[in-house]
Amino acid sequence: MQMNEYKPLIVAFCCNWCSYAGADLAGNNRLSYPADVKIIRVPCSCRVNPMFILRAFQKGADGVIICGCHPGDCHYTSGNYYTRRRMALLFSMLEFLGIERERTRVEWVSAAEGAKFAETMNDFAETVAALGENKRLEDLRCKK
Amino acid sequence: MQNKKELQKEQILRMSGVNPRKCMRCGKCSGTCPSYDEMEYHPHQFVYMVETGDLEPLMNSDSLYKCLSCFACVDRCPRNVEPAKLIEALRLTVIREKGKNHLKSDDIPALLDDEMPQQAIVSAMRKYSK
Amino acid sequence: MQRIGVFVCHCGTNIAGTVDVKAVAEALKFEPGVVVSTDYQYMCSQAGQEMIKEAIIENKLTGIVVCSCSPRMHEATFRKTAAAAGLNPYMVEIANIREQCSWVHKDIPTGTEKAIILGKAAIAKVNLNAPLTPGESPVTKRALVIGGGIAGIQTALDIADAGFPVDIVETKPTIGGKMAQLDKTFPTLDCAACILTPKMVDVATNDKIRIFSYSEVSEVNGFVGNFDVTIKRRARYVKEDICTGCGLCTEKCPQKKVPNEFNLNMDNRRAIYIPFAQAVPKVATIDPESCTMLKTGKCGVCSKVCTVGAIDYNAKDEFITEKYGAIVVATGFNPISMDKFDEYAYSQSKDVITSLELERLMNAAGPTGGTLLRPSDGEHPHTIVFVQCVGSRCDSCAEKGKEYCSKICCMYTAKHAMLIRDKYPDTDVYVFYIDVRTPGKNFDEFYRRAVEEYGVHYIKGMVGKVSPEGGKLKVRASDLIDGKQLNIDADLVVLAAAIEPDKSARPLATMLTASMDTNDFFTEAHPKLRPVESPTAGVYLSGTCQGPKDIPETVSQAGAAASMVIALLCKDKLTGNPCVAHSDEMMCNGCSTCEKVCPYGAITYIDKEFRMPDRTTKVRRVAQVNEAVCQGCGACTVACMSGAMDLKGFTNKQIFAEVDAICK
Amino acid sequence: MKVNYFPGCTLRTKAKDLDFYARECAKILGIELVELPDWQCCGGVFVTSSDEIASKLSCARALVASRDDNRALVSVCSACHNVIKQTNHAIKNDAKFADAVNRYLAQDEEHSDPYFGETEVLHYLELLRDKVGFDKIREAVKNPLTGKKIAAYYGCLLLRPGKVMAFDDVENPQIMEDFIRALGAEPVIYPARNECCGGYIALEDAASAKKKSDTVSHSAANHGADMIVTACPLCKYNLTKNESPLPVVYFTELLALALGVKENDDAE
Amino acid sequence: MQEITRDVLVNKASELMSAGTVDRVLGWMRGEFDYDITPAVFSTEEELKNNFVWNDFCGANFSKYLIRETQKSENKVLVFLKPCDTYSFNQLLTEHRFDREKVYAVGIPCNGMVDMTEIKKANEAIKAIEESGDSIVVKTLYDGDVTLDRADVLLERCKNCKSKKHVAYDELIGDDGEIIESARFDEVAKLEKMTADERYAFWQNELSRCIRCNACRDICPACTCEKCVFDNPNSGVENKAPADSFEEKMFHIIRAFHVAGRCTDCGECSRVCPQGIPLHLLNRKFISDINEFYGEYQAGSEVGNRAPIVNYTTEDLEPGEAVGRGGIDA
Repeated sequence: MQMNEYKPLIVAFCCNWCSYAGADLAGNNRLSYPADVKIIRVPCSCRVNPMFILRAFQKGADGVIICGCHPGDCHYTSGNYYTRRRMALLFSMLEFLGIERERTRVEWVSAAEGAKFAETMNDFAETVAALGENKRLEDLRCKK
Repeated sequence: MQNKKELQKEQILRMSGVNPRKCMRCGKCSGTCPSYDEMEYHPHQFVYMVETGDLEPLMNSDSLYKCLSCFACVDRCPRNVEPAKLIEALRLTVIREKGKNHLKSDDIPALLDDEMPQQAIVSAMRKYSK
Repeated sequence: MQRIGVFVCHCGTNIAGTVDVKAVAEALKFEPGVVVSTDYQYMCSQAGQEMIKEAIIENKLTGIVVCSCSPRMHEATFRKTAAAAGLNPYMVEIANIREQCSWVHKDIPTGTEKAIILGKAAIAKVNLNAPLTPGESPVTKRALVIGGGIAGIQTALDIADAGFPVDIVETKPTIGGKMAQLDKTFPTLDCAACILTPKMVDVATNDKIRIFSYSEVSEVNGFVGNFDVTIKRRARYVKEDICTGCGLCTEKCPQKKVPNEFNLNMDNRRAIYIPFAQAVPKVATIDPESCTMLKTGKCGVCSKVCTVGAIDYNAKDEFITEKYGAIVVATGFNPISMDKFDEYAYSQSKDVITSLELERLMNAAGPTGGTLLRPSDGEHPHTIVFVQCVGSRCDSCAEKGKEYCSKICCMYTAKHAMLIRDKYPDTDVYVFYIDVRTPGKNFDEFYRRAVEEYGVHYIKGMVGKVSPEGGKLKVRASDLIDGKQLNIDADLVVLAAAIEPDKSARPLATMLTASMDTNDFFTEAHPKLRPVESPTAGVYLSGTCQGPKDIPETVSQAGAAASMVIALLCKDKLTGNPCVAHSDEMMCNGCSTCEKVCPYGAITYIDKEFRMPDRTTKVRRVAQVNEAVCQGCGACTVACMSGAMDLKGFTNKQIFAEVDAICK
Repeated sequence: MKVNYFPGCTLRTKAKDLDFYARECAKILGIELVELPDWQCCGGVFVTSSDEIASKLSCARALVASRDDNRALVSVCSACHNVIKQTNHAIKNDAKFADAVNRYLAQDEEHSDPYFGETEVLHYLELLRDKVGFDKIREAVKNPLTGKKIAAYYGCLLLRPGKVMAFDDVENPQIMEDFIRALGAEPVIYPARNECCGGYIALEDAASAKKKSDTVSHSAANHGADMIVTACPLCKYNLTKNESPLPVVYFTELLALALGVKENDDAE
Repeated sequence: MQEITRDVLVNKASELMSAGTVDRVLGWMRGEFDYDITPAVFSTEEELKNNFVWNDFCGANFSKYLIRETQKSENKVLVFLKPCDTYSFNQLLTEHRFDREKVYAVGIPCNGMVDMTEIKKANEAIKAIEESGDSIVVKTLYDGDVTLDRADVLLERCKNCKSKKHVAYDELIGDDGEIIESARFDEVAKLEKMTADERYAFWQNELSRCIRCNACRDICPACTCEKCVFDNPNSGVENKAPADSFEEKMFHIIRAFHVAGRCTDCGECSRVCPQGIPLHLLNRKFISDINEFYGEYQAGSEVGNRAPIVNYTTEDLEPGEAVGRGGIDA
């Protein structure tokens, strides 16, 4: 991979019970992923409001990923099912507005899947890096 | 060769709409088949052999023409596998090949009797010939 | 403005190896609200904690950020530290700079940079933290057990044993459930009645336990620790406290042709009846559907023969309301209907029976007095065919049967086959199976004994059709191993019907706001770690209402459910998780959207009067969160469009602040 | 009540009785059977393979015509009914298949709007049960068949595939028994009533067909029936050809007898 | 022209008022021009007689007005509902937004409403407008009378009318119609067929014209929050006027998301947008996605329906599968 200056900024919302623990496990096993990934802990993926995602983009994030328990394993039984519907609709809408679909992702990562967490983040960071800077949701803001 | 076999299997699955992986090998299809004794390979074997890609012996077997399309296996299968549809797709794959008609129209007069309904003849032609 | 202290942990070299901790502490010093920022070798150590406490007191801190390992590791530790220094424990935030930073990144500049950002995010959040106090609610020290089978009985006995009063609600006239109908139990072959009826007597004589038989739950309100339950006591037309259970009425009743459901309608009972000799409570019940007196007003024989005057033809359904701290669901199962499987001729021949019917035919108290006789002609059957998995393991597209394995059939069939071969050695017994599943202590040994010692013919294959012809049942089946189609002339065919949850479970789940799966089994709070709790706080699961189970498993689950209940009832007050949803009534539309996504039924609506700026009042419907029930998932906060619903500890503003800090 | 009628080839030749009495009885029961002007042979069997299009077009045309007439499509022959019903089901549920069929039909000189399975497909027995009602038939019976013990023979085609045909419970059907009761006779329930007669295998392997037919006719006889009633010419042929111990008649003949349309000639 | 005349409605309203069934009427009133029709509350028969209007410009959907109006008095208010209005009416009832007992709803048939912007596009200095059958006669200062085909100048939502059937009413005037197979998703489909760049350019062009006047929000019968999240200083996204173009996008995306599953596609947002932004396309995108992903759903078709966005099945499609499925190719 060629070295370039551009580093994507990625916000990862992780549910406390599965994915945040998965991220911890990736750490325990020293499985590396780019430092550009910053995790925000939420009790459940269903706590993630579309407004948080848009705000992240507004403030300069290049990619936003939401991680939750696998469907059927939600600590709160049904939270991730709502996440699944909300994000399916939101992502489809963003695409409708011409925003690159690769900038948003939902991934189910269990507390046991440290390796999957690291792989997912590597893959996502690479995908977002290939897209380059997020201009579509950010560009016009006061042209600063 | 391997490739052709894979292709053929895929085509059979597409034609029949059957997913042989749903089979749990209970054998109820064979337990219910009225033509079991006339067959060399039995309904559950059809499903298994298609899944493993072992198509040659099936396509060369007379068992293809022993199925009555009575659909008892389809309705009684607890896994909704529909073996009869799979057998039909195999049979079609064979008879669609040139010169592979199982029943030739020339043979028919000899098989008829006065009472034989038209329905039997057209049905047999559909099942055995292209 | 908050006064925030930042404490950066080295964790030996775990963090300090890849993160320049001093630089982090230095950088965070200038964040808004930060008054002190420092680093230390091991923050979680006694000395580290002391350092934090001193800093809190000395600097009058209102919030702290600890940059250390995962909050899953030490959040609780640092909350306690804060509390010890007089700071609200929820004013603590952790920046995870070990698992999610130092351990996954290679070089110091990268690690340091990220650690600073994570620290800033935590500071931004703690700036918006508010002290939280967990809510408290009292606990009613009484439990309700719904269902009086072995699951309900065991749960009730265990709870009562700990000294708490328990009520059992049972729809049938007696407790005992399915186990009371069984003959022997696997894998020990001891008689079901011999082990069950003493327990039933224990229930009857335990002064902590009340039995509401012939009753059902009609309404549930309230929440964990404080349920209000209305129980409908159906009129049994016999005064329960007066009836001695002498049974004279059940002998004299002229209405003799009522199908006896206890014997699965294979014989008859009277219109006034006691289901079986060891019934608890042992009192008679009049079946209003069949009683001539209740239908036409003419008869009254039972009333005449009753020496204690227990008969009351004017009885009405009664409703009682009681408070409970915990509710245990033990509603059990039933075999599915065989209507959709008539290839086995269940509706065409009396000699095609289900396994539960076979239990009654082999039971000494059953319709044949324990001698195995064909229902059609009362002859001894000489060839018996067992069909496994009837309606179990069906594909959903097949539109009949259930997708799951009913779990108990393999073992009870082995039991039946063994008992028959033992008692009637001249009988040929065939078992058609798809798989024989015997995971359980002494289970496979048991099944092997049926094959090896008792000579039961186990055949891998399924029965395709059963045809009643000439007094025999012609069984057409496949033998997959021999590659043959078999035709067996059987005298009796026994179907291992799939089991399904009792029909009362679905409406009950709605009343309890307890979730169910697509098969109507109750869902557990966590499939592995909280298997006997419903996700709805205060509701526990016992027995087959949660999934197919055999007796030993049911009894262990019943005990586990009881211990959960006892742990709850032992408390005088319940302390909740303070990170719960909260509705801002001024903003709430009362639209009911949040209620729909709440998995716990924690949201209710009230009409509330608001004073308007112009001094008029206005009544609006607004949402209220029951903090004792809310588990804090936050589903409602996103469903709420006005933003009235927010989650304490993870408020919209806090998360926005974290996003902003990270993206800056 | 007007319905479209698809008689089928066999009813024009070997099974004229099945057709004739169906028409005569319909008149009495106030049903107008409008024969489709251009019907073509249904093909005898439904080819289940989804890539087989052309052989299903004759049924599709009959279905389109009935949709355009806004009438249900009725047949008497089990085979015709089965093929038409399965074709309709495939058009309704398989968008790819429907598309292919509609492309073919669009090439017909006179073609109609695309078809998506709107037509109601009924077997004559369903017409009697659901549209006329067995109670009305009971009232119309002039010569009740009292004392006769009749074995209804469903065979395969009326019932299976159960999800498509939706004719009755596949394993425990009642419609013919109810029909027999309406005519004043006593139905005989026997296990082989939904088993196969051997069907078209009569051409390929007569011995095999005989085995199947024997199972059916002997089962009916063993259960004490006087006669077997069927809706399928091929069933009737196989059972009769293989020396059924019982007479085999079409259900329309039985209906005609009870309604007084047909003289009781006691020929069989 | 509408098939029911003004007089029929005035008579009906007067009758109900004098019978004491209602004491107020929600109806339409002339504004500054013939075609500038404004909603009004009539409380006397006199007012009704003088000011009530019913013509091709009575697009306003009154459902939302019922929230405030029913709070004002214990007496019933009469509301006239066109078929599309009844869906909003039901949706608001589903959300418990007003007391059904305080409303007397009269369903009235609708022939579609005329879009004044379309007429203005072609004509200048309009003096008056006359309706006659299928045409509209525009009287202008310079060009004299211009006759337009009514069908050409209907509001977009009326050209693609989804239902002539009333799903709620106490009383119906005229005959009820049917639900219509409309082409209302065609425009969405057309956008979906474009490349991402084209779509981006399209929306950039449209949304950049937004002046955040909030008319779309204020008219929307689904936007009935006591306080909008964008007006609430505690929400973290308070935003009275956009500081940058992102915030416009955020506003419209979030607004569409908040009404997803609740929007009945009444089209009021686009009708009132002074900048002519096709805002209804955002709502329709959500509706068509919901239909495609979770099965057909029409908000407001029945009271008490549970919207797909507050529901789920265990077999739902994954968000990764969702993109590209809503008609958009990879």
